[in-house]
Amino acid sequence: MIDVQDLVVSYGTATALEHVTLTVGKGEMVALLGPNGAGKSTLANTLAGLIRPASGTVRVGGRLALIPEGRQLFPDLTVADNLALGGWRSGQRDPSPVYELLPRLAELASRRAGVLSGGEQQMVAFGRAMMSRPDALVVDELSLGLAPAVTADLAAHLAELNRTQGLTVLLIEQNARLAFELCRRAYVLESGRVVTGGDSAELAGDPRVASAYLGGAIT
Amino acid sequence: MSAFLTYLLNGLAVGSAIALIASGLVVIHRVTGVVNFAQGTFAVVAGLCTSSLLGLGVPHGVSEVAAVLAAALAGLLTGLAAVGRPGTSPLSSLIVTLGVGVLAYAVEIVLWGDQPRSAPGLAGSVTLAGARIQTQHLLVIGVAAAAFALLALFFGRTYLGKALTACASNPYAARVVGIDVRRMGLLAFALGGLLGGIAGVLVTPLRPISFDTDVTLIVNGFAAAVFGALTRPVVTLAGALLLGVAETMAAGYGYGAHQLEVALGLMLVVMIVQAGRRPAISQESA
Amino acid sequence: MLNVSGVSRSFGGVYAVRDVSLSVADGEVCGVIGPNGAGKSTLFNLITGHLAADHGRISFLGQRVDRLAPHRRARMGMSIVFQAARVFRGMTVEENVMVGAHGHTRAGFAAAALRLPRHQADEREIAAEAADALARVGLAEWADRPADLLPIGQQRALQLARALCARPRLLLLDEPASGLRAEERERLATLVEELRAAGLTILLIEHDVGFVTRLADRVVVLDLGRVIADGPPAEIRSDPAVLAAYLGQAS
Amino acid sequence: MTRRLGLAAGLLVAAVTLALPAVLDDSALAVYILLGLAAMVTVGVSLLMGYAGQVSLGQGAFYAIGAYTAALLALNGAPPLLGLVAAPVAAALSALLIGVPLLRLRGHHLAFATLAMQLILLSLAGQLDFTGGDIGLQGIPQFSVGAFEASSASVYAYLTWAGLALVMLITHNVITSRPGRALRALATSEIAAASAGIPVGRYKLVVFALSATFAGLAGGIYCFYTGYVAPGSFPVLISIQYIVMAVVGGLGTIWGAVAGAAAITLLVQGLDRLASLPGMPSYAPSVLSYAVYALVLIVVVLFMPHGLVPAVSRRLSRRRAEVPYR
Repeated sequence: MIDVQDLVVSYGTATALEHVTLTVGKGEMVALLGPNGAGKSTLANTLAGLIRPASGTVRVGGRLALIPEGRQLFPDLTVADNLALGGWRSGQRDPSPVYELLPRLAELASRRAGVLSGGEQQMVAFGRAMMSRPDALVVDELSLGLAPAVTADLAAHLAELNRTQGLTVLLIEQNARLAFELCRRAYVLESGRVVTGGDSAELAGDPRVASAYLGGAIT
Repeated sequence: MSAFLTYLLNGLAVGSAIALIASGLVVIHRVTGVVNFAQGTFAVVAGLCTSSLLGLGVPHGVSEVAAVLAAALAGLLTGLAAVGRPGTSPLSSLIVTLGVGVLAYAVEIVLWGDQPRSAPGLAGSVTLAGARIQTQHLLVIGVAAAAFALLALFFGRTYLGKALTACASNPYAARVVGIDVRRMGLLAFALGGLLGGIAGVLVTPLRPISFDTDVTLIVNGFAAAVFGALTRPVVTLAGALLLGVAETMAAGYGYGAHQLEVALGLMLVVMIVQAGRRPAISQESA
Repeated sequence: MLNVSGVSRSFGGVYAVRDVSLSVADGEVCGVIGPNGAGKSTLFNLITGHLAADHGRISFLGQRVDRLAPHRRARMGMSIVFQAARVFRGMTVEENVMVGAHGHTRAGFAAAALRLPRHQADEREIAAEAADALARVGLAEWADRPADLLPIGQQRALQLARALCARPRLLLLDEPASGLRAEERERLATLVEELRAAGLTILLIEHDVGFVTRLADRVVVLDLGRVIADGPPAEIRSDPAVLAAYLGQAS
Repeated sequence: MTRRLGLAAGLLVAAVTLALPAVLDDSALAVYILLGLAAMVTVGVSLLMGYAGQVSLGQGAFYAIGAYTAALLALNGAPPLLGLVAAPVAAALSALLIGVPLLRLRGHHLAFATLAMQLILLSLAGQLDFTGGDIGLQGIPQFSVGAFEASSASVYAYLTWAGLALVMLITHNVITSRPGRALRALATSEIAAASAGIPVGRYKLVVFALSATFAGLAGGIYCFYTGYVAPGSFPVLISIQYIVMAVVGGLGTIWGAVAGAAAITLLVQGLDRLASLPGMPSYAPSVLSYAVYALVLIVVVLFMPHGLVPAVSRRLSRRRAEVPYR
């Protein structure tokens, strides 16, 4: 579904991604881990067609939607308008299917997106992406700045869509626990390169990954 | 009292024309981040077109609409030059619009010469509560009010209007959902041309227009638009009306010679007071 | 050294910082942590003078500073490393650092325009201090590069060099670890440890709990604009109020 | 190597500058003088915009203040030298006075405010009695120092270009020093600059006054050279033209300001000559100059966004860098 081969992206003289290769099969959920500045968001933007690669290929078999880092809503518009604009590509302007999926959004429909809580905004961003009826979804930092309960709720929705509708998901995360819980397979990106990848359970056992991504939390 | 009312109504008419120019500036700036110094040019183009078309015997109504469309086309062409090339910075775009304004001088002089031209508008005047006001002035106020109402409807209610607002609100997110931000910028320029054109068509019967009238128009429009921080249409409208009334009152009460100083001075004072209220950190994003 | 007492600031009726008191002693590394939206940035801006407090007082080196402009506080010895990459564009790395010495040098426009001896003396002094500061943060070989082309980690180091060039009494770091790679974070932590060993007083505002508890002698925890805990790192880690605030938060 | 080349280039420029007044005829000298005056103002604009990041759409006002000050003093019997010294001083003082409220504004607001200031000043000059109203002031005596009177245009040419050299030297010295670094810093971030101990407000005011000083000096020379001043000599378009010159030449380079002023002045003059050739229609001069001027502006801004001087010097340095590898 998503096939990235030998991708290089640079900004001016600085290289953000160096020869990145990764694949996500149809109906699969795959995680991409990495610290800030590793190039995760650059990859997300390249997949969404917002950044042109310097070399390499990106193939997406079907429609791809992006939930960008930091939600990136239209703060001056209402939730309903945010959702409606999510259907710009697909031509679907009526948000009711998304309200069925995420009933909470129906209650918020007439509120301005800028005044919502972080969790509510993430839900709007999720709904907005679903408005384009995507075959594949790239989620950039789902958990960023959210309470665990809210993250768990959104993650459950993602997992359900993946199970029931076969939605392909690439989950870009710093929260390794969440990523390993949700996805069976994961890649680790550092300084613009894929440094390791494979089965989530194996990666979680890798001492290097454990120290870099599972430590540091206050527990 | 009736003199005061007369000045007030005339001032509102002057202000309405300024508001139309300013609204074009706001629309363009909101969507593209560019201050369009060719905004006065759109009004001049429309005014000169009306005068020619009417002179050729084209009936009222048709002439005006055609002139406004010509201004919209001028807007689109300006947009192509200013934001058509990817990676043009807002300052570069601003200077390009200045260049377009000067280029328009050349075209206008070849087509229309350098003498001022006028066009007939609505004749006669109306007496309201003892104040006499020209019918054309009332038309200006009415059209401006209608234009602002339609703009509010367009941006607030239509899908396309919301997409334009989205580009202004968060250009990155607009690209994420697939909106072509550049094309929306061109649309904004065309809309700005349309609004400038309406102003030009309305003003030409009141005061003759020549190729360099755009300077007066842009200075007044810029003052009102900057007053509304180039983004807020309602504040811009208020600023334009304030400016129009201040200028007319200054002229009416015998300070005609100081009309401009009074109006501009007033805008300056308001702006400086506004600026003093905002902490610096909120004006500078990292 | 720094004393913040009963400081509040609201925006549109909502308190971002409410009745916050904290103090930083001479030679101490004090950490301020809190989840997103806890009021860390607002507190930082109040201390540095980029925002005015509604209530409360702030004193620095025994002198009340809450009505002083930011540049006056800077000249008293408050040096800042911003979270955002506020490097000066269009200037080299070295020039950026030289700006840091502005507060303790005097040559003005006239001295510069006429190339008076005072200008020459100041320039020599500034250049020497900048070279020192660059060497200290490991940027010496980058001195002639345009500053805005540096990667983010080195921009942070550059800001630190600029702050050191100002001969700081108190170093304020605003989320210094955010956006950094693991090895950059490690290098930064080592640098802060060196500065602490050299006796510099540091106020560290951070989102990353691990980073703060490693470096700070004392930690102040903010939540919803209020101080909910204040003590040594070990105590803070087990404080139930802190756990409650932080566990409502993915780390 | 680069240093010696720079020195050689500088000497060459100086020699040509000195030699030109001796060989040019009066009409060419007029262009030469106006070019120098425009460059003087433009260096100030470049300092203000390119280095300190503050926009002024009203620089012509300070040019006018300088010209009126020198003219009024000279007409009231003061020695011309006093007038010439007073012109930049008056411009600087006005800038300090006007700058205190105006420089609280930023970006577009500041641009509008400076434009409004010039419109207000011009309108006042056109109405007040002591400035001669719309007709302005005429019969300004020639510039003189003691018994020496500047009777020929070449004297004004030397005066202008000496003034320009002084202005460039001062600007160069300022930007490569402690206050200059502070200005460049506050152009990026006033917050970070203040946190480095820079009194941002005061520095903005001083650089505003300094750029006004340059414009005032140019205005002083202008009034003695032409012998009259009127509001019509200082239209708003002149202020915009200075910005265009600075941008075309390259913002943030001193030589760019001079190159931009030269390019635009010569272009406009050349077009004037071309349009007044026999057989051209009566509207040709204005149409031709507007059209070409506009097209050059648009093309330079879109395709050489950093201006002429940086574009050329980058190409040169690239070529030089390539040599050792061949």
